[in-house]
Amino acid sequence: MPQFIAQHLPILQVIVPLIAAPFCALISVRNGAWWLAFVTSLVTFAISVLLFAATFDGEIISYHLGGWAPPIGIEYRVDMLNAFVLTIVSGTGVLTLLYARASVAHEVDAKQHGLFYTAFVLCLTGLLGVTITGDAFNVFVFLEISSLATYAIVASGAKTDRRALTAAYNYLIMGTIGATFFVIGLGLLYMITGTLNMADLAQRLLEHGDSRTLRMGYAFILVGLGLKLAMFPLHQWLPNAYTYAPSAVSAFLSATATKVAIYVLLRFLFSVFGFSIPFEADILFLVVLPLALAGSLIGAYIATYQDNLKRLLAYSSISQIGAMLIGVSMLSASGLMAAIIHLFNHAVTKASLYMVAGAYAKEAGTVSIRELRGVGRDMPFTTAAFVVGGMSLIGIPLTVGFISKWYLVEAALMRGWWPVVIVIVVSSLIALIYVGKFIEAAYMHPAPQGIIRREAPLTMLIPMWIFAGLSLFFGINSSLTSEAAARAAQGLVAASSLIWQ
Amino acid sequence: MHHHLILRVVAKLLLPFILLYALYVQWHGDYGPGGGFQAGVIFAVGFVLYALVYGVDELTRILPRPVLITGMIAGVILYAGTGLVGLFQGLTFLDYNGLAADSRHGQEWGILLVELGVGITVASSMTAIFVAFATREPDIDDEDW
Amino acid sequence: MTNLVMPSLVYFAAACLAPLIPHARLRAVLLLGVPVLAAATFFSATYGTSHILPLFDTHLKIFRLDALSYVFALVFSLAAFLSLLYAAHIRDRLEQVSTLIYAGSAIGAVFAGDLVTLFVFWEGTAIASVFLIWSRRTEGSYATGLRYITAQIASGLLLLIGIVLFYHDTGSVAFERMTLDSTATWCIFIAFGIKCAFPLLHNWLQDSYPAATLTGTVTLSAFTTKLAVYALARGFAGTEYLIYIGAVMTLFPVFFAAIENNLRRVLSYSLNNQLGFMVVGVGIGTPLALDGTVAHAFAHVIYKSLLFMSVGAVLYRTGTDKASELGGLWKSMPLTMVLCIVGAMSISAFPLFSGFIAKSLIVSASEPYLWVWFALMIASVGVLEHAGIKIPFSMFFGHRSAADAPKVEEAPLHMIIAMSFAAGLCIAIGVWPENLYAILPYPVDYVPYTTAHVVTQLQLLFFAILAFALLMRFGLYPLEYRSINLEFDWLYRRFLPRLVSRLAMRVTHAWRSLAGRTTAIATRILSYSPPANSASTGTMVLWIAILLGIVLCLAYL
Amino acid sequence: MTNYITRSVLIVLGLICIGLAAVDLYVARHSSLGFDSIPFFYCVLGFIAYAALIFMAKALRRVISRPENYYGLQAIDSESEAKHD
Repeated sequence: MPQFIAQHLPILQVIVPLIAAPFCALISVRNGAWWLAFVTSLVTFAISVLLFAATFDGEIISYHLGGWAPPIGIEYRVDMLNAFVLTIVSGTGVLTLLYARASVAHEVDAKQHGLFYTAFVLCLTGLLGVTITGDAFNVFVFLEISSLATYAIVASGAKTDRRALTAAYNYLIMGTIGATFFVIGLGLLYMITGTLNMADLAQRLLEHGDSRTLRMGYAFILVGLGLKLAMFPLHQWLPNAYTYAPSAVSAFLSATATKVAIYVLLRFLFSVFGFSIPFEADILFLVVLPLALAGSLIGAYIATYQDNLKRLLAYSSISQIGAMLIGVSMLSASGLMAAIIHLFNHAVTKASLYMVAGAYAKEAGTVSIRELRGVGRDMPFTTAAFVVGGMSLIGIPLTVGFISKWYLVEAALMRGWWPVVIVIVVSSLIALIYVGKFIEAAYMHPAPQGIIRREAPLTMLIPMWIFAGLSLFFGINSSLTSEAAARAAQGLVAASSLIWQ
Repeated sequence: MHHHLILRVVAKLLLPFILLYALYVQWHGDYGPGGGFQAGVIFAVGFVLYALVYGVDELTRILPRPVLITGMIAGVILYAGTGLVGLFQGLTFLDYNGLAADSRHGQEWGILLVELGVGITVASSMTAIFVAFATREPDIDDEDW
Repeated sequence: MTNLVMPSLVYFAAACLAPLIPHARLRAVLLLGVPVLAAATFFSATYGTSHILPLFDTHLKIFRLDALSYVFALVFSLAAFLSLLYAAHIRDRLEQVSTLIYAGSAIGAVFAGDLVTLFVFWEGTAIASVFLIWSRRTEGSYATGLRYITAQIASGLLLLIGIVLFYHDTGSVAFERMTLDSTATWCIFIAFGIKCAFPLLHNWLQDSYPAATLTGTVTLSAFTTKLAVYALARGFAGTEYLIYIGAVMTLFPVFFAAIENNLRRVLSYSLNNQLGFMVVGVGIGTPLALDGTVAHAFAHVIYKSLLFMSVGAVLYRTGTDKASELGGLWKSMPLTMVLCIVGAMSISAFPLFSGFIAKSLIVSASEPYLWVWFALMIASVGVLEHAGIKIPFSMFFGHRSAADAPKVEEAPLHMIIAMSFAAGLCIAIGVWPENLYAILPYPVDYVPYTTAHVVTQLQLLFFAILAFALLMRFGLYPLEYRSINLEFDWLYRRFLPRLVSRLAMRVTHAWRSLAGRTTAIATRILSYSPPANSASTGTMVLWIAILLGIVLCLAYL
Repeated sequence: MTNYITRSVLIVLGLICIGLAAVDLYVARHSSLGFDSIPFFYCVLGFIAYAALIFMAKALRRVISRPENYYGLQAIDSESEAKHD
């Protein structure tokens, strides 16, 4: 690898898709936009993998934009945690784009394809930027880039269902409020410290000690990010957005958008605030933990009532996000590790499940569970992928879901939190119900009369099964993911001032 | 199209000044209040005023959709391209020192170009959003309300 | 790592490939090779062979071959072969695949050298087996299947919790003998207990086995419960509680079986009673008792399959398995009758049949526990009553003469072959017990055929039959009529649902009136109307405000 | 005809039982229990246990017997029988 590229990997990670995005809109050749987007995502994935490899043994890469050293200039900072999330995001990008070709052709008007892929790549850019940057304000900027692009691609589902427009509009309102809260919080922190570089912020906040302003800043950032990551009860934008967006978009967003928001939350909680004052930890116990527990139960419970498969998956996501937040609220290295590994595992699982839903939407013309009766016979490979993903959602051994649950339960036991263990178990039991409900409909019932359904095309099956395969592979051999998650968690704990560990 | 004579005349008179002011904000952005964002919006305001008075069709005649899209894209590319120059000179991204022989001049050039990119993108985006709303076919015809 | 192929993998591979064979007959024939092939992989392997798989930060022993696992794996292979042979007329791919996965999981679980592997296969048996019930494809079987899978998954979850705790306590997941001294081992114990149908945890068995397809019941009867007995024998041998649990298990099903109308449910009660003998053996835990448990499990799998097969054959021909609707079939199904009686004599422990040489070991071992011994004797009489007499009598003789009985054909050839094979094994084991004794975990120096033993056993059995004959003669023997009997499951099938629905109704009522009043007041005061769409931006923003408010309040505290 | 068969079966059974009881007088038992060496112990046990069991079961049935459709029409016991393949 040429020295030049190696040196500039962090900026290339963001700049490659940023530059490619506008060209997607320019290309008028048939499928040209898709090709460009796909090649771009491949390049970004390659870059993330290189970054992942470079940081795997604990090295931290720091890149100074414009040659201005931090804390004055903007710094891109890659450690194990970022690199892990970057890989998830860009990897999902590659596979969803591969999938999108057939799916989007079905769900989005042909003349909008150029703009659709532009927005898609911009969204990718934003998510990668949020993850890679070490500058707090830069996080906000990229968050907005990704969010604005997201509103557009969610709205592009309007061809099949006009409700996509309302969903996108609600998402826009909520996303904007979330981002505003986040930036208000940042402003308060800037008032105290006069700096925006995260490492510098952490240092100065530690020196500053407790104050009302700091508490306000913490509150605004927590609630703002809680909205972005769909923490219960701030999740209400999510079900509609994921239901009415084109399936490729649902798959991409469910695997990346909320995960990146959780990453930002982790980064701010541990690296910036660092629990230097008891208030920060108290809020986590008093507010976030109960909400996470409630979310993981209620999300799953609501999911059992859904007939729309995509909406079912959306509520399941809310439940799983609750599980991640439970891991975060434990404030221990093992809990964090459980949250981080679940972040990856859930991304893989949910992406495959949404791809399955998309395949149904394309081939069966519906995602209603009632109308999908007997689909297991007509679309065996697609439905089998759902079974794999569903097992992972429940947490059956040999799937990644089990690995997550295992670490989560173990972390809760280490803390001696029995009720939490029960909640985790109960929410998996409820997951059994909603997954079982679909599997039962797909396999045990005869198909409705006069319906012709064919198996999905290979370009959809391959990415779907790559994700399903990953959720099996890492369910059997989890050494890579658990090692990466453990190192990322240790990095975060080391950066914070958690003293009771 | 011959109503509002006064409005039409005043608008035509004002337009050059609005655009000139936008340019002023644009070029002074690097060492005074202003910059690409603000300038872009003021630029767009000029076009919006034009469309309000003379009709959207008139605006789309002088600024067709492809031009607006190209404007947005060109702005982004100008911005990112300026940043990339530093990269290819062996510096980091957005490092303008190499843009001129003197690093001070280099920084000035860099800011100017980047702000120009921002300005173009913002101006064309704002105009495009206005056009998109204004030319939207209503779901229900006016007579059917 | 040796080059031994895991037997369970043979089943799983077959389960993947089998549906691809288009021709039903060919598929059925090829499937018969699967148990043989799988058994061949471990049949002549040396004890002590094991496979290690690294996972997490520990090592899993996914395969362990010793005397105990060998016997169980052998009999499971036999049972799988018999079930597949008996089900050769089946075209339903779902049922075939689930049979294969079920058998494979059971064998995999028997070979599991650690708790995690055990758990995986444990759940495998649960999930695969429920499809044998659902394959009947009626609403009733679906509901029953749900109850069944709930019990099975509950067992799996308890096992999982136990394993996590156990790992937490000891840092090891090896599956060795445990003592009941911590929450972890209690969880594991109860998990095993659910699958073993301990008293009050037993209902899933009698509820679900009669609900499966007629071939599915044969398969179900062989694996799940015997897997639990294996797990108890491996993990909790010598635990004293088990003796008393087992004694109760042998006794109470006897009464229910005597008055049950559904013959497959009678056999399910009988199965529960037989498990009681094995549990007593595990609880006593001496080498003799453990040998007895293993031998009894071995013999039991075969004769219980035989009995289920004969009831299945009758069900196949007549369309019913209810005693009140049957009778007088001896003329139309003579072969089935003979084979059924062989099974009945085996389970009743007539000398020269397999039950005799297996049960005697446990009964002899229980002599130090007087009351337990007594319970076992009474239970033996009970076994004779419901499995030895009632099953063959009500199907082939009973209250109808041959002239009244429906004219049906003899059972199909493959069923006859499967039953004859099982019957042959029953007799062979009974006549030549030393072959079975040779593969038991501990050396056996027990001689079943002493004059005294044979005579006392015959006295017990024949006087009981005499009692039956006299009761019958004087019309005191309970006649069967169409009915069901309440059981412990009444609690969760009738009582709790009613209770909950009543409570829910009350709560809803109270809530409605409260909410109605509050809304009325709120509307009047604030002229506030609740948003029509629950997910409107207004509601969402309200939530944000509430949440931010709470956090800020906490900040000011 | 049927009566004849029934009667002869009863007679044969009675003869077998008498024979077995007679053998009891000649067989020495060496079990560790002791009390089972009482003459005719197993004969009496078998007979009484069986009779007691039947009567107790009949009493139990009075309490727990219910019509087949007790759990509704969609339970296994009340479904039609013809569903088997």
